[in-house]
Amino acid sequence: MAEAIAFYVLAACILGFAVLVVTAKNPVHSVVFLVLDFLCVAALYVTLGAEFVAAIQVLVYAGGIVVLYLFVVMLVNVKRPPEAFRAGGRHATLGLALAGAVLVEAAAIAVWSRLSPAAPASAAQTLPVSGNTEQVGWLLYTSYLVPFEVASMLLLVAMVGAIVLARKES
Amino acid sequence: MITPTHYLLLSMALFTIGLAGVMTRRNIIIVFMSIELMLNAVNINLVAYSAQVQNLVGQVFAIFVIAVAAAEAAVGLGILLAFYRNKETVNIDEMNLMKW
Amino acid sequence: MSSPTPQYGPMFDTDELVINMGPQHPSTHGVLRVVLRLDGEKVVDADVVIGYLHRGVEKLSESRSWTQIVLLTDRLDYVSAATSNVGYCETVEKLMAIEVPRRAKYLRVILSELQRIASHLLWLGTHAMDTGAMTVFLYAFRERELILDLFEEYCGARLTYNSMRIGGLPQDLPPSWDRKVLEFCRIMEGKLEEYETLLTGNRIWLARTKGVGVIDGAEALALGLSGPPLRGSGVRRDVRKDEPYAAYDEMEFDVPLGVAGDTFDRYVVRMQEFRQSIRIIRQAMQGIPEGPILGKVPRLIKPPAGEVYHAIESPKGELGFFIVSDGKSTSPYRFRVRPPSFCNLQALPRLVKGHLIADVVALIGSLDVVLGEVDR
Amino acid sequence: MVELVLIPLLKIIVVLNATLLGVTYMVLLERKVIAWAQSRLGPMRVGPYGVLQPVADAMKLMLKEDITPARADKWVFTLAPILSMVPALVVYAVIPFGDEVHLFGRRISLYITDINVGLLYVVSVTSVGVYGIILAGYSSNSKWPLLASLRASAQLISYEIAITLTLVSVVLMSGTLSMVGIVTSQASQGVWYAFIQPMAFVIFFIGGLAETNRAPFDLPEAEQELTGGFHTEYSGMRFALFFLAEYANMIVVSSVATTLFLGGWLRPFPNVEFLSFLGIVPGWCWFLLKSFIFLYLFIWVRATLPRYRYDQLMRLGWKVLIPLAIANLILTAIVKVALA
Repeated sequence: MAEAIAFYVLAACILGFAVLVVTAKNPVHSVVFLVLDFLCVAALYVTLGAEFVAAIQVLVYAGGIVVLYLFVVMLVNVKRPPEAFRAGGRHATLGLALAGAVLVEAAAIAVWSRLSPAAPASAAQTLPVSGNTEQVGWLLYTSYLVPFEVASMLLLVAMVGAIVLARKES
Repeated sequence: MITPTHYLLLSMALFTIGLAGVMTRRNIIIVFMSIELMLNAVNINLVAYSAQVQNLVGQVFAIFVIAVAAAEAAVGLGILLAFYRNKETVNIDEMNLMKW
Repeated sequence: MSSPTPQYGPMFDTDELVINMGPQHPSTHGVLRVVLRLDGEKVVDADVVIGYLHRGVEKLSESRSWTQIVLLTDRLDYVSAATSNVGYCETVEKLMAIEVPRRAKYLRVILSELQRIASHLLWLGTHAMDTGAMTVFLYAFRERELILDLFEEYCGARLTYNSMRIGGLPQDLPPSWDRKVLEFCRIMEGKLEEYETLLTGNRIWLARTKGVGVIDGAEALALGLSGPPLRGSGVRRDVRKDEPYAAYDEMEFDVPLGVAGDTFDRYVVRMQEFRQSIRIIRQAMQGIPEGPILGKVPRLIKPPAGEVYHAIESPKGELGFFIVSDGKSTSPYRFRVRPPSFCNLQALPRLVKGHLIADVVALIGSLDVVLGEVDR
Repeated sequence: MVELVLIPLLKIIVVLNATLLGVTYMVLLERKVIAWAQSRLGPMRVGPYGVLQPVADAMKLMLKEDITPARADKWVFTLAPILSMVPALVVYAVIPFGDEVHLFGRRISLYITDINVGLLYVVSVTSVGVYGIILAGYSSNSKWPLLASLRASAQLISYEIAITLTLVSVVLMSGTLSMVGIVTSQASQGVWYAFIQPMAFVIFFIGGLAETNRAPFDLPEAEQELTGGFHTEYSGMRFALFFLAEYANMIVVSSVATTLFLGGWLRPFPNVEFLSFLGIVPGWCWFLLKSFIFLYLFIWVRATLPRYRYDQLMRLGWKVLIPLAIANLILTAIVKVALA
């Protein structure tokens, strides 16, 4: 019961904020809604028992990436928001049609998967540690060590790339 | 009772909203943000199924997605700033040159 | 941000931010206004706008009697009224060729140097406050209070003293005043150590002042700087030494000089001047002669026709008075002040260029301007 | 029902009220301590020795006109102080003020909750606080606050890295992210982490000063430079929220430092039998005492030091603190592995 209430409230918030992100005229408002949206998603993770991912979601997404967005919006939005020039959206019809098609497709998959349920959940994984953080960490540093290192390389490259791109040519 | 299907529907709706944003908005920063929404939709799925099947691999992948999103945001916004400096616009329709 | 009307105006200046510092700003020391053009935090250009405290002292003086003008000079550099009084009175004495008694000269030296300490204390407090060290501010005001008490005992006023007369001084020293002055000198020496402990060796203070607003001697002279900002750049120029007035020719003191010409050197120069001022006060107290305090002055002051320029070393720099008398009227024909704050302030745009906003306030503090004197 | 809802609710009420009271008295404490440092008396008019000053301040701020500047982004302008206040208060959920006490026949733990990712929770929630500052600067439609908010966000983000790195070295020592777990591991290892992680402790303290915008890192609020900072255009209750958030953050930083480095509610030298008579003093008193020492340090530093310049602040953060924190982390890891 409590789970259902939490889910529906959070789902409503997530979708509502997402719509506001996409429709807000002022990009700064979009960013604010995006933060709120991410916080709600983090709360959803908590209800799913994924505390570590929730904390990372808040720390990296809400506290890091979106701040970056806010900075860029404030830097480039000073004079000329693009939507102020031409009424209506870009490819409005095409875009919404495509989005609708994806929705239908995904819904079809969902319905189909419900009709023929997937294999029953495998037995719970047994890891030598307990606690969500420890378990995620264990997996990251054992089975998924190579992807982990690749991800860190990716971040390093992205960092260098961003600095090179954003630097003013002197 | 909240089943994974509920989460799937939620994530689907979120993905669709993000997609609509990508397709219809003209401000490239909002387009970027819509992509973040779509990535989050994926993450919700991963985490929900990870909880369902009692296997933490889903959460591990969610973390990878977040890492990739961070990298994407950094590089994407870097490109955007460089672009803005040259063209003085963030309108995605005006970004129609392969080089200048 | 979502402006309904499209604007296609010039969009290439978005990097620079024009920002208005003052006239209502906590660290422009009054009503100075500086229009800053910023690139991020860096100052590209600065435009100093003055005149918010203009009271027309110079024009006003042309319709006041010669004695009344002493009151107006109080209000030039209002934190250093006594030196302005000395400067004006000596100018008129020079014009009228009045011989001032030696005792009056000595007293002028003592009052001037006390005033210099008070003015420098105010500078020290506000300068430190501008860089965020707020305790120094209150310590400096604590000691300034002692000087104000001394002045109050001497002439009854705490800010605008009206403490000089043409030809000498209005009154002799109150009883046991000299003992209090010496006691103050003793206290002050100890307190100087306190300030230096808080600032001179402080890493943050050094980082904030060293290499900030460097100006070399030649350029400082070209810009017309005087006083501690000039001496901070290593130019030996002190009116007290070069063109001694009052009894300064009988005093023994050093002129502290800076080397690099940065904010820190200007700070060091002023800190040394505290000690030199104390030294001068002690000498003057020791050697003060007996005698009258007011020379032979006609009842109606009416200087002969002619013009005169006389400069003194005020705490801020070279304070000059240029007076033209037509020999007939009882007020000056033309009265003009060469205010050190005004001349020093014009170095500000040159000094702040390329520095950060935080340095702008440090540099305004380091030039030690008083807007009453700038705008007159 | 009592266990699940009533007791946590009561705890939340107590902690929130105590925090807000502590914050208001923190302001008075700061004014008094700085006044003593500057040979003044500080507030003396309201109540004996000015002890009722916070009440008067609160009244004043509530009754003041709440001004919204013309052409401000009203919606964001209102949201910003809330966004800066809420994270500052939410963090208190995981701070362990003490061990368990027996009250009315129940064992009541002196913390609202103890979660598996406690420390990560603290870091992530405080990282959201930066939005309040950025949005305040943006929405005021004024140049000085904008400048200040850009300064503030750059500062907060930079110093967050150094702080988080020091926290990681503490976690290496304790082996848990739970705040209670960190305290108990200090008890079982018999030493406060301040003694085996002195570098992390110092970096945390410096970073904490910067994170809470305190002197000598108070650039975002440098009155002498920016005429007030990101909250220049705020007045009345909305200004009060920023003000409270800053002091609430100070208490958060002191509490976290106490928990992580000074053994939380443990008495000094928890393993020395000889000093067991110190156990008479309840744990929460030790906690408050240690936090208070930290808060006093904050004020003392403010009374003593000038302010850094923006570029110097960034240099200190990136070129000194972060490398030191990384070095400390690597050293800790090596020593830990070598000993294991």
